[in-house]
Amino acid sequence: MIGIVSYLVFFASIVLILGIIALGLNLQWGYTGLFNAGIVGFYAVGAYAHAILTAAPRPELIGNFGLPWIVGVAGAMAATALAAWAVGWATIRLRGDYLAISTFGIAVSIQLVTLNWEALTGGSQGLSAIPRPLFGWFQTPFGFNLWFFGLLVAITATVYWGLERILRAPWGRVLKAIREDETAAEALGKSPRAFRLQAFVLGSTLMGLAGALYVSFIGFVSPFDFMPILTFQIWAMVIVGGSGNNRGALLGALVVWAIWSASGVAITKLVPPAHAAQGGAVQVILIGLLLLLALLLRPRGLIGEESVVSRHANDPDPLGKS
Amino acid sequence: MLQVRQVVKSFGRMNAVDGADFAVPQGSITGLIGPNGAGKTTLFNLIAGSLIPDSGTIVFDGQRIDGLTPDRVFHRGLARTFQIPRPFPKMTVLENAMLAPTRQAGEVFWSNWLRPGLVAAQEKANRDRAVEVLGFCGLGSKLSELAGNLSGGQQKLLELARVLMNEPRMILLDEPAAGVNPTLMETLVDKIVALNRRGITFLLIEHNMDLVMRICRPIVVMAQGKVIFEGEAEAVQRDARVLDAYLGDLPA
Amino acid sequence: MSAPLLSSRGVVAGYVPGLPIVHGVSAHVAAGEVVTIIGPNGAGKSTFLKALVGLVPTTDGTVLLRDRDVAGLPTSEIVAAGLGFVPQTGNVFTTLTIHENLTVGGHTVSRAALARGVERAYAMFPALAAKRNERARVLSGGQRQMLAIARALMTDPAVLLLDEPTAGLSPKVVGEVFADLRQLATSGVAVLMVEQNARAALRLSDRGYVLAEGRNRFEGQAADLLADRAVAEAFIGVRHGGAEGH
Amino acid sequence: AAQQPSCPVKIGGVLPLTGSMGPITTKIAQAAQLAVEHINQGGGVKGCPVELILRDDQGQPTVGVDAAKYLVEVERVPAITGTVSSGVTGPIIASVTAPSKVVQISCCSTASAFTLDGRSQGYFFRTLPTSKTQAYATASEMARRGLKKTAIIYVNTDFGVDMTKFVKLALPKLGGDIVAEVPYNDNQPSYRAEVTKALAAKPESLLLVGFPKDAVTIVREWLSLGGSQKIALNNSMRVMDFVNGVGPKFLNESFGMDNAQVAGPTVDAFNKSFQEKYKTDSAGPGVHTQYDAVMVLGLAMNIAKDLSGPAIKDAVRQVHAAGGAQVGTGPEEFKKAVQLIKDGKPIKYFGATGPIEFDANGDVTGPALVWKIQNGEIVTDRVISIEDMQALFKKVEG
Amino acid sequence: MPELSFLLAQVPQAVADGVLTGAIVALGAIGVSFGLQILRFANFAHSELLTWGAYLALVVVAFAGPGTPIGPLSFGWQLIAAMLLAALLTGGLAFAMDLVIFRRLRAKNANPLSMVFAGFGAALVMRNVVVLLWGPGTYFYTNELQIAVEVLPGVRMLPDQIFILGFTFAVVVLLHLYLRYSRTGMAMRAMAESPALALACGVKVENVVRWTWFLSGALAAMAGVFLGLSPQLHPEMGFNLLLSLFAAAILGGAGSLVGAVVGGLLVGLAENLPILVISPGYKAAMPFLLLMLVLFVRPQGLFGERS
Ligand SMILES: Nc1ncnc2c1ncn2[C@@H]1O[C@H](COP(=O)(O)OP(=O)(O)OP(=O)(O)O)[C@@H](O)[C@H]1O
Ligand SMILES: Nc1ncnc2c1ncn2[C@@H]1O[C@H](COP(=O)(O)OP(=O)(O)OP(=O)(O)O)[C@@H](O)[C@H]1O
Ligand SMILES: [Mg+2]
Ligand SMILES: [Mg+2]
Repeated sequence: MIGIVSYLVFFASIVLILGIIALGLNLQWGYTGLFNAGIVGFYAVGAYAHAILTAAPRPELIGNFGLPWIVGVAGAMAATALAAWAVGWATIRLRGDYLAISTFGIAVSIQLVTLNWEALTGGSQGLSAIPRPLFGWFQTPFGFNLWFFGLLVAITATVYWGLERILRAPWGRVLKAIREDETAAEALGKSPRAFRLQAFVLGSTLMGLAGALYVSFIGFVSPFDFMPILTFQIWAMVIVGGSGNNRGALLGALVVWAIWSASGVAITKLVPPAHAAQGGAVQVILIGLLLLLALLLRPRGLIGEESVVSRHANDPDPLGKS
Repeated sequence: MLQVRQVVKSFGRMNAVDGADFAVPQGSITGLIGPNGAGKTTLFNLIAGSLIPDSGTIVFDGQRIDGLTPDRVFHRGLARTFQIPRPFPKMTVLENAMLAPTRQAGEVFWSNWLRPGLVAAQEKANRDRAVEVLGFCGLGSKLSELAGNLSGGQQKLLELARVLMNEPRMILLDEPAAGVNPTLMETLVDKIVALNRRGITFLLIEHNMDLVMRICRPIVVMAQGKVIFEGEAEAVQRDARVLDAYLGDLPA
Repeated sequence: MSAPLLSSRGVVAGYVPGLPIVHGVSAHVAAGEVVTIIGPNGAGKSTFLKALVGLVPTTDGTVLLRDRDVAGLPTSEIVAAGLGFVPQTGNVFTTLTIHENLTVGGHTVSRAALARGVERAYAMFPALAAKRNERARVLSGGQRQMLAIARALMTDPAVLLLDEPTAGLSPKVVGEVFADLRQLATSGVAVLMVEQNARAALRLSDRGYVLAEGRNRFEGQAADLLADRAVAEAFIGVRHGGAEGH
Repeated sequence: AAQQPSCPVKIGGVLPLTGSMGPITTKIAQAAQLAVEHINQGGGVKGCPVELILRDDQGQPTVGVDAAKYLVEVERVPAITGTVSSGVTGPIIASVTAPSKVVQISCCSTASAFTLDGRSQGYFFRTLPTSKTQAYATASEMARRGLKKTAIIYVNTDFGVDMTKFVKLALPKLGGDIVAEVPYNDNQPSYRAEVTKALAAKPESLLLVGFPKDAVTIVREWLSLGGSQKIALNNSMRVMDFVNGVGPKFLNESFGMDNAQVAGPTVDAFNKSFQEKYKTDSAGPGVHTQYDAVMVLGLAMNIAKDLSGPAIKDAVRQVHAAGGAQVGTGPEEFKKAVQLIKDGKPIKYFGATGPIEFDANGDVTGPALVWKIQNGEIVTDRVISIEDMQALFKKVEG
Repeated sequence: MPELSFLLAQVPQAVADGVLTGAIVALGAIGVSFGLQILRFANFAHSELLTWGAYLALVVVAFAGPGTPIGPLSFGWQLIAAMLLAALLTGGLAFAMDLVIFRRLRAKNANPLSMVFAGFGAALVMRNVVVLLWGPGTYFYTNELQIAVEVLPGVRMLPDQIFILGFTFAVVVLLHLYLRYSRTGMAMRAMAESPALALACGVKVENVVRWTWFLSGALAAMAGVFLGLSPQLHPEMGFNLLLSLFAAAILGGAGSLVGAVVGGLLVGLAENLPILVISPGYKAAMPFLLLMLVLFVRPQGLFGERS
């Protein structure tokens, strides 16, 4: 029983980390219409920044400063924000598919840098001696996981609250307007560039935060953590959950990740060991089918977009709805 | 108020605006008419900053505004509507209007964290004003409808409501009457006239001659990118070039 | 006058199931007739026209086109059966050239008929002929309107539905379009249009309907509607009679 | 055995059954299953049959970590075997097996960091020798064959990078010269660019370090563009898929290296039973080492006083105890081993890859063999004994 | 850093490699471009159509054999026949995909992103069904190994690749004419812009959509067969090309056929030229860096139109 709880806590922690990325993407796509296909790149920047700042020193590597966890998290967010600002500055004027493919390319480039710049990133070996916050205080991995889960809940709740504050407000309204019709928003005096850039940097910073949380949870980072598939998974979460809705993004993270890992359990239970290899294929087919089914049954996601952005616009109608 | 001087804009080999030159007197409702394809909308785009002139200058309130981005022009106090309406389709009518006011504290994202009280107060005032303006434009029953679901004419009204949210110093209206029910249009005309009395200058493109003749002083006529006439309403209907190019034999 | 080419009875239609916009509208138009529908913004006029061509699902009522019930048929079949339609918004293909717009408009007709149709369109709107190989995106608002009408005529429809055909057209072109529509009617086409330029449209028309809140409110001979004080006040605008000035 | 475990005894497995490693993993998974079968026919663990619960990591770290966590927490396995990609193995060690004190034995992950930096707390082992052994052996064979001007094309992973690093260290000292060094990223549709770049320096031979699927493309492009047929290959290419893919007639002058696979009776026995069971030969990356990984677990679990992680960890080093009686592969040998263990006698396991002896880090070292292609078959050319290897290490590292 | 003259000597071969490897990308990118232009979404399952095309042709080749090589080529007419048959079948498969998935989404007015991710789901399914049917291993159409001919001093090319380049060129010209001048072609473009208006013109929109899917599938199959010729088939063959396909389609300007082809060739060049001076470890990023450079100067792609 404790085993199942322990696994669920672990599982939920991963969901929350992915959920934070999904919230970042939802800010960019759901509210602003920015097609960021380079999620994994910003996630990687955050993860590596954190690892380089906090990991125990090793003579052959630049970095690995052994700084405290919180410095690592702050540094990771700052580094990602900076990277996102630079990327955004160059690409934010591109629309739709073009922005997507550019950010995708940037993510590929970042991943290749982590793979090839050995002196900084440890190359394909990765960085391993990454401390976990207060790990020493706990006797069992379960104790640590439980504490870290609590930490994640607090961080996710803060992020969620912070996002709702700014999104269900005039700022979020402008983002949505820009998403709907940039020209018209500009004609009303809103600078699309400035707002898009803000949303892009803010969303990417959340991805960097998630990266820092991920490495300080797992304690190891390597270039293989940042393959494009993760970007697709996050997208699937936002789409399945319902873009333009923060609760949808979090729910999507849960549902998609549950599909991804539960299908593995199901296959192990159902497929005889001799056919394990085919079982793997069946699992992926199952994932694909579930994704399709979700989209076919709820094309707008599990929780749809709300039509009213500002929470202030919802106050009792002074004219009594007429 | 607004001076357009020798402005040229070409698309490829064609000069859509070809040395247009006229002025909009402060406090006027200036009419801009001319045959289809004369370059009127293009001229609006040039004034509002959506397009950059190839040559010539545009001066608003003593300062050059050609080359500024649309949002900058807007902040100078010059607002415009679109001939083909551009609502934010997946936002409600109310929020379409609430979006319009400039300098909202809540548009700076950290203010929503740091000064929630101020934002809430502004939003409340903003909402009340939006309800009022929308009600005036005949959209009072559509406040929580998605703007994309409005009928063609309703979208035009929304377009107008959005600019009215700000009380800018000058408004460019591109065919406000096209597709709007005449009875409703009359109330809108009253509103335009009332706003004008309060000091807002209008430049108005319209093909509805009744409307133009009734409220526009002076009238500018464009054809093939050039200004072919600038003067009072009565004179327009007697001008041979205008009759030939624009009015045909229709005017009442 | 001859039997109606197009007639609708009790048409109920809407965009979202269970939320009709048009609540049982009946109208008819015969060969050689020009009929105008007027009404306030949001009355459901466009929705009604779209329901007639099958672009909006009808949940009740009949639509007879040459005695054939076409309600519920796919749009392509209704068009092939002789209905032409000019929508109010998005009425040209902006990424196609003028010429291609016309060709697509004549998608269902033979090559010879297509060539004839294109010639006729350019004769009707010389402004278009000059720009035949340009993309429709560059057209001004009025030029688009012309193209949309020309395109709808490509199939030689028996009945032509127009949604605010003169919105955005200059007075001179409005006059020409109305004259052309009259001419079309004379040649045997049934013309049914929605217009906000109500006075001018009714002057040209044989009969008229007033729609409000998705229902028939008034109908009758165009001249009678024009003369009706109540109709004028509510839907046509009383002050529009002439240039009264301030 | 102090207490009776609940039957069956579970072992966890994490392997990339799908994804880009999927093709080579099929056989690896089969080898693992075969080992489980042999263990069970040989008496199981402490009288219980063994059950291998195999999960797919899809080559994705998060998926692999989740699978491992599930195995450890929900299935409560005391030991895990896996996985292939170092990028997945690393996070599993760091976040699942080491903190939970669960033994992990990998068939295939080479990254040196895992066993060196102390993070695994001794819970991680691998049954394949470090890249160093293979690299030095390759360099010496190249020198022996007089390959002077060589281009290296290597896969840009920890394995390829390590191999190249050590070959570069060794070859000059043995009298060879590397004229081009070209990394490649796997799973690309074409490698013309890499090949062209390698050919530019007009090399007389090629050393290719990688995996079969991409290697087929690379070698064919290399040959098409006029590259030399003198090609040195790493262990992964010792599969017929590769040989047939390129075409055996083009590989007459090629040779390859493999770890520790001394041609011995225990190796032959494994090859034979694999062939019988799966109707296909056992050659392939990770197949032998995976079998050994599971067999070692089976033996260690029998030796361990209970089935806790720490006990198994300590027992792993006793599967090849000094002065022990030699036991080999297959059910009969396993039965023999179990009996020896019951009798409290030490054992010395010789596996599908020869003697399996873990050093202080949890790594194995061993002899190497050179293989080549003859009449369309992969045959062993010669064996480099442990003694020769040690001499080689001295020569290179001084 | 190698010296300049040495570098310059490598350029012609690298250019030739780039153009020739780019030809397959170009052929595949046409379908992607079709998807972007006419079906209005980025179809991630397109790469799986390449894979399926290749495997379906393999089935035919398994019966008929690859045939005696024609001239310097490595394959015979049987393979070409197999390719055409596979094109038909794959077209049908694409059609079926539309029927069971995308048509339903369209009917529900799903947003384009739902379509994209449905494509992604379909890709997972299709890729792994290949694994189930044919196993995870590799296959070959022919065991012949072509030796490159030296067409210019220092420039070697494979006859197969020259054939592929020529074939791609022919297909593009035909398609371009078809889209530009045939009435179905115009209807396709009209539908791309506004299905409702196309309906009002009497266009049977659903038929046009199906026809577009069929064409995309058929083109993908041809690209897939060529990909399989160089040199092997495996379940991820199409997937590995996916990014290049999208880079090419977008580089050229989404929606432009000629653009897709030029984009494909440029992607080939971008993979081959820069690594003369930088580490091939960064090769995968090169097409994207080129893409970003192009988009920085021309945000609408090379042949795209400003909107
Ligand atoms: N982006 C463009 N590219 C090329 N030509 C254009 C473009 N925009 C407008 N034009 C051309 O410029 C001319 C003027 O167009 P404009 O829209 O300004 O006319 P207008 O006076 O507003 O007409 P209307 O009263 O019909 O709206 C037209 O001939 C039009 O085809
Ligand atoms: N796509 C849609 N989805 C939902 N509701 C819609 C949609 N289009 C229009 N409506 C609603 O249907 C009602 C009637 O619209 P319609 O376009 O038929 O009006 P109309 O009479 O043509 O008005 P106008 O003269 O302004 O064009 C409006 O209230 C509008 O909000
Ligand atoms: Mg205009
Ligand atoms: Mg309407």
